[in-house]
Amino acid sequence: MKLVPLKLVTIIALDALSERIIKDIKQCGIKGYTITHVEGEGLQGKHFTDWEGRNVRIETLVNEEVATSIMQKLADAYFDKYSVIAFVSAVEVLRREKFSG
Amino acid sequence: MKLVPLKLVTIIALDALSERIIKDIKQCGIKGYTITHVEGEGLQGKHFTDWEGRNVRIETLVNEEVATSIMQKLADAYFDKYSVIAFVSAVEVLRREKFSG
Amino acid sequence: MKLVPLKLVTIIALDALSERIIKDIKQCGIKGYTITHVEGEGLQGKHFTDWEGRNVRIETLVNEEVATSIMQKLADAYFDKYSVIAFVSAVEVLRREKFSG
Amino acid sequence: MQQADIIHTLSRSLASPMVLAFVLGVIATLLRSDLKFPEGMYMGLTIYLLFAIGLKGGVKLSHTPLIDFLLPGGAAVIMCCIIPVLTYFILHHLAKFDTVNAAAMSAHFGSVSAVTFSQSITYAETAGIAFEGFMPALLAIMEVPGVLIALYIARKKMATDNQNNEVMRELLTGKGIILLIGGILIGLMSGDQGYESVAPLFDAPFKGILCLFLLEVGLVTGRRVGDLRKVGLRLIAFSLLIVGINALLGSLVAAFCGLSVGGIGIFTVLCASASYIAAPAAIRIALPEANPGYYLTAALAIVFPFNVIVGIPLYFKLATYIHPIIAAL
Amino acid sequence: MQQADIIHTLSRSLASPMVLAFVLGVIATLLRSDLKFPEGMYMGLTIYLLFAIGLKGGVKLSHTPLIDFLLPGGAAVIMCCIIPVLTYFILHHLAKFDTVNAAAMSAHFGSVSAVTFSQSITYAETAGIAFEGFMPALLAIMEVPGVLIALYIARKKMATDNQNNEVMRELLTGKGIILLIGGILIGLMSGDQGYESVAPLFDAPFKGILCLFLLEVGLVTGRRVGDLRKVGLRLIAFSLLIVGINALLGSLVAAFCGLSVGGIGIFTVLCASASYIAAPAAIRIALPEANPGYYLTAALAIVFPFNVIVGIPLYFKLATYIHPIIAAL
Amino acid sequence: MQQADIIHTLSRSLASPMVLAFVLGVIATLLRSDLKFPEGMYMGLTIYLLFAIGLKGGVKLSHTPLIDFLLPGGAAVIMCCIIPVLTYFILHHLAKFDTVNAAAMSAHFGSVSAVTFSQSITYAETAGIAFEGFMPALLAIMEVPGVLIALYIARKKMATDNQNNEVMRELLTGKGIILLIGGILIGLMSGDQGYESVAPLFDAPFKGILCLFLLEVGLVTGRRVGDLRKVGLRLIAFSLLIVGINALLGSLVAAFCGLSVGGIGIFTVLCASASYIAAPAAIRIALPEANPGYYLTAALAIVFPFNVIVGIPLYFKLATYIHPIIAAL
Ligand SMILES: Nc1ncnc2c1ncn2[C@@H]1O[C@H](COP(=O)(O)O)[C@@H](O)[C@H]1O
Ligand SMILES: Nc1ncnc2c1ncn2[C@@H]1O[C@H](COP(=O)(O)O)[C@@H](O)[C@H]1O
Ligand SMILES: Nc1ncnc2c1ncn2[C@@H]1O[C@H](COP(=O)(O)O)[C@@H](O)[C@H]1O
Ligand code: NA
Ligand code: NA
Ligand code: NA
Repeated sequence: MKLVPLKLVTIIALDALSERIIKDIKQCGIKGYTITHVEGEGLQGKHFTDWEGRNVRIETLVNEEVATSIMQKLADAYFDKYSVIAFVSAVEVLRREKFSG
Repeated sequence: MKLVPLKLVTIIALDALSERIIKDIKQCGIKGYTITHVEGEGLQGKHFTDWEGRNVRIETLVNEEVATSIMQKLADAYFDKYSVIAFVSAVEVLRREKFSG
Repeated sequence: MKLVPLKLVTIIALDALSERIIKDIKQCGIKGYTITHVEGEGLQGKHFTDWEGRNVRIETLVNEEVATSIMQKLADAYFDKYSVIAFVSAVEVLRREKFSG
Repeated sequence: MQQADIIHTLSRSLASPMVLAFVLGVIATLLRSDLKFPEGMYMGLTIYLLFAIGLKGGVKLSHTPLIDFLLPGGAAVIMCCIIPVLTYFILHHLAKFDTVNAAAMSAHFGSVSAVTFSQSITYAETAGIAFEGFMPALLAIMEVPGVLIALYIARKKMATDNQNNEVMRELLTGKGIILLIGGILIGLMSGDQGYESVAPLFDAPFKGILCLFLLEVGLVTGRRVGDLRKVGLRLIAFSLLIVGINALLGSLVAAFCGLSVGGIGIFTVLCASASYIAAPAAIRIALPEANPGYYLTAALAIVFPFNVIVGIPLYFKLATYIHPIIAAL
Repeated sequence: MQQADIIHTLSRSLASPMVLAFVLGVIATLLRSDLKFPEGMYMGLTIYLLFAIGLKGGVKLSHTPLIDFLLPGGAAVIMCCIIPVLTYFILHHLAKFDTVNAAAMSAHFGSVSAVTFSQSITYAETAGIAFEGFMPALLAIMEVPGVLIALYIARKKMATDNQNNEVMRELLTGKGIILLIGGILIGLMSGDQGYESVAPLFDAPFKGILCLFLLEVGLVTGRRVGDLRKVGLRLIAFSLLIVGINALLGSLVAAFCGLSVGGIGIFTVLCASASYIAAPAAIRIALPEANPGYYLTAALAIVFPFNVIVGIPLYFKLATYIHPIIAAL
Repeated sequence: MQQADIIHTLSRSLASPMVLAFVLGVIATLLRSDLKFPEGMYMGLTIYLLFAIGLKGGVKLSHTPLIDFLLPGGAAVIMCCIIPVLTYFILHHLAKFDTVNAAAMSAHFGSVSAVTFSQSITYAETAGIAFEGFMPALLAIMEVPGVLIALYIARKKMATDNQNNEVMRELLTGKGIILLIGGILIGLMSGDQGYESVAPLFDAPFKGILCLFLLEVGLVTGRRVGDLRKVGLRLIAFSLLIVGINALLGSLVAAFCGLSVGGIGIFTVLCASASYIAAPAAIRIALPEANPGYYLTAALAIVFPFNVIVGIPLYFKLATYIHPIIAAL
């Protein structure tokens, strides 16, 4: 058994944007993702009801290349306009081939 | 595009403590945070119903200084008395200025 | 105050497997864990209703040894058969003794 | 005597379980209680309310000759075009809010609040005031156009490059619209017999659910009350001014359309109410740079409580005065 | 005339709020609406429906002499053994699906859909067709055996080493079974007086809750419609073929057991329906290598809408023809 | 004959859908079923129950002359002061639990269980036993003082520096209290007419919701049953001893206050019940070092099932014996 390094990209965004973002990051070549429903407060203030929609956290395990291309995509298409934040962290996995092409 | 290093502080605590903790960490200078509702088991055992309140995970992206001051604050005001755990991880972001003053 | 390094093991799996997995990782010597209800898409496609069960993310702070033994256990008992992914990340905590024996 | 009459009306309205539940929610938050509804309950109750309003409206509509509906329906659309323009003018030119925030607030004033509407229906039913059956259809009609007009204003002024069609689609397929219009169509198609089979869920407990929902809205509003101090008197004063103008305008238009006293009252409620269900979701995506501290606070913490506690009884009173006058013309 | 009769039956069924709510849900998804039920609501409504079906069934069962129940009960078990074998044969040998996917789908066809069952009860009640009180007990009986048979087939063919007992326990203590059987036992033990005290929750609003639930199922189904294109005509055609065969077989067996017209109709629904509540959960764990793109799509996006929209009225019509013929033998 | 009478009473109580639903929940967990209520449902049902109890109680209270309420109200407060002291003495000095755990458990025994109360109301209504309308007000009164007394004991003994005022505020604005007292006030203010408008939600389905809730409590209790083995016979024996003493004391006090048979029964239930809604939340924050394995297990896995299954019918039986004796004095 050998743990190999990989990247975890985490995106936090409005619920209403999640489908659009997933479509975009699928094009960057991800093989899967995990969504969590979260609440948040940032520059835009808090949400107050779940009808308005809360935030989602989208996480995806990818290789470094794909991570970079996702961050680029988000910077181009979302950061200026929308409440979206994203960060990359280093993790270790088994079965690297499951997550990166 | 250049990814720059930053810290992610994650706090797991009783739901009932979350407002108090957020007030405290706001004083440490955070610019935003994200909350997730979670369940947990630790020394204090599991919760059984959501009326008693579950746990929350509070995450905030900050620079190293703020991270240290948050950990200090938690150690002083919570760790001895309450079911609170916290950890710091290294991440990379774009737009560093959004997260640290 | 001194932050010390530790490992965070994150497991994402079918809700229906969570009790089995927790039993298994308890045997590896964890002292606590946190569960989040998540949704995901991977090779097995998305779930569609919460009756079928969604995914859970199980997180546990452990020392490196325990982290390795958890990953080994998962590789042996789950990876081939079930929709389970896991990864290890490096974090820093106070009170190391709370998390690792 | 007239004044005593109004006070009596107000106090009777205040003593309804719905209004009291709302007040309880606000008080609980101000006392920093840990009362909080579980995630999803707000959404679940909203789905119920909108779908139930639609269903019942659809069944009633099935008994209405289309011709009776044309005039009020047209008037509703016209009001939806006038209100946001007027509101934008007041907020931007008189109250000196900047373009994007004035437009965002106009979208909220230009749309309607389904919960305020429900409460007015409940008020009328409890007070025994009859009204036209097609009112829920007006609610559905008035949900979207005001938002579109306000976005149009914003865009003209700011020359943004936003994809008009996409916003349009999102508005028209928004969950509120789908539930309301879907409910109306199902009510229309399944008729009395179909409605009877589901009435024990969608009719009988409606007021109770509204009561529970208003408790929750009270909790949410309470958290916004703190914002009132931040936004200051300017927002409060101009919001109430706009509500007053819209109410007056609405009641006149309704009376000219020949609606009954109850119909005038409810039409007035629609015009005077501000959306906090359809509009915020749309504005968040279409005008992300607008500040929710303004539009949500105005719609939820100022206009909504004013209408539910004071406005609704007043509008119905107003209707009883206006109706005979216009009818006599 | 006969054809006009069937069209009339179909159109009346189509105009029920339940069917329309399902269609609304599908349409909303296809329009890419943001309507989504809150997390937990699907589960909550399912718990309600299963428990309510059980309770009511239990009370009715308490009025049934055991002897009347033996023959139909036995027939139900036999059908549960025949259907998955037959289905596996068709899917594997005729439709050329591989072993594991054919077995997984057989498990779904071999089990039953509680929601389709509820809709058939509602249909019968609305149309005034009487039926035997022990029908919900048949639903409970038919939930598990088909899955077991299908798993047995899969295992024989693939020689896997899965722990039989554990799967068996999981199936028999699955939430669906617990709620249904538990409800039936509680209904049996607490009788009419006990049932009356909880009927305002479990009886009166049942159809309304079913309507809301079908709206949600429609939303879920809509998201699966895209999969239909991927799986292709082969899955659609063979699914409908299997439904047809199971329906025919079921109605004949029911008629031979001496059930009433209503009983034959509902028994047919049980045989023709595919589980998307009990079976998927079991298959996910027991046959993780099977593709949900096949079994969920078949059960939810093909068989369920077919039954709810077209099947149920047809099966009851069929029952009115078959009943006198077999009774005359 | 008397014994046969008690057995008959017990068996009738056992056959109620509520008790059976609770038992079903326990059994499901013991069978390791995957039945689990969705997140938020427990909270949602609790909100409903507390608010509904309050509302109904408020309306009934509006018909009660204040004077009738003074004596029982005072008695309730006194019982809340005696019970935790007595309980602490038994648990610490006889059962040898340490200070903090004995105090934490005393808080639970000193407060009351709204669900046990609801079940006793349901029991009385089903059995046709009349009771005073102000009972829910007693429930509200008895929720907090016991917890405060127990915390006071803990603090005296441990000389902790906890902020008394903050704990007090948290207790008095706790969600349970807000819902109960808020509901009572709304019921009082909106009266019969207001209540009628929301009764189809808060009155008619109450027993059904209680049944569903007890199913869920059963699931939770089942998960606690394993803890019974760990905590051992000592906790079980002393818990039941305390329940017995409190019940006896309660029924005597109630009878001396001149309550009816039904009133004595319910007052006894209040005294004998242990809180698992208000107290645990408070203790978790105020005495974080106490072990939930003791207090939750006692309240939920020992006292609650005992009261619901055996206690309630016994207390009402007891009331029928005590009432004439004391009345004759
Ligand atoms: N510093 C931060 N740390 C963690 N989450 C953040 C931070 N800033 C913003 N967020 C999350 O991102 C969402 C949008 O941020 P904003 O656009 O600043 O309102 C917030 O609702 C939070 O969930
Ligand atoms: N080793 C651990 N790993 C992850 N989460 C933990 C760990 N220990 C405790 N927790 C979380 O922290 C909460 C409080 O822990 P405790 O104070 O030990 O009961 C638990 O309910 C868990 O959610
Ligand atoms: N690359 C990935 N990144 C993040 N989560 C993943 C990834 N792949 C799979 N998952 C999660 O693991 C679950 C099971 O994956 P799979 O077995 O591939 O269907 C999915 O439902 C996701 O929640
Ligand atoms: Na308006
Ligand atoms: Na079947
Ligand atoms: Na007590």
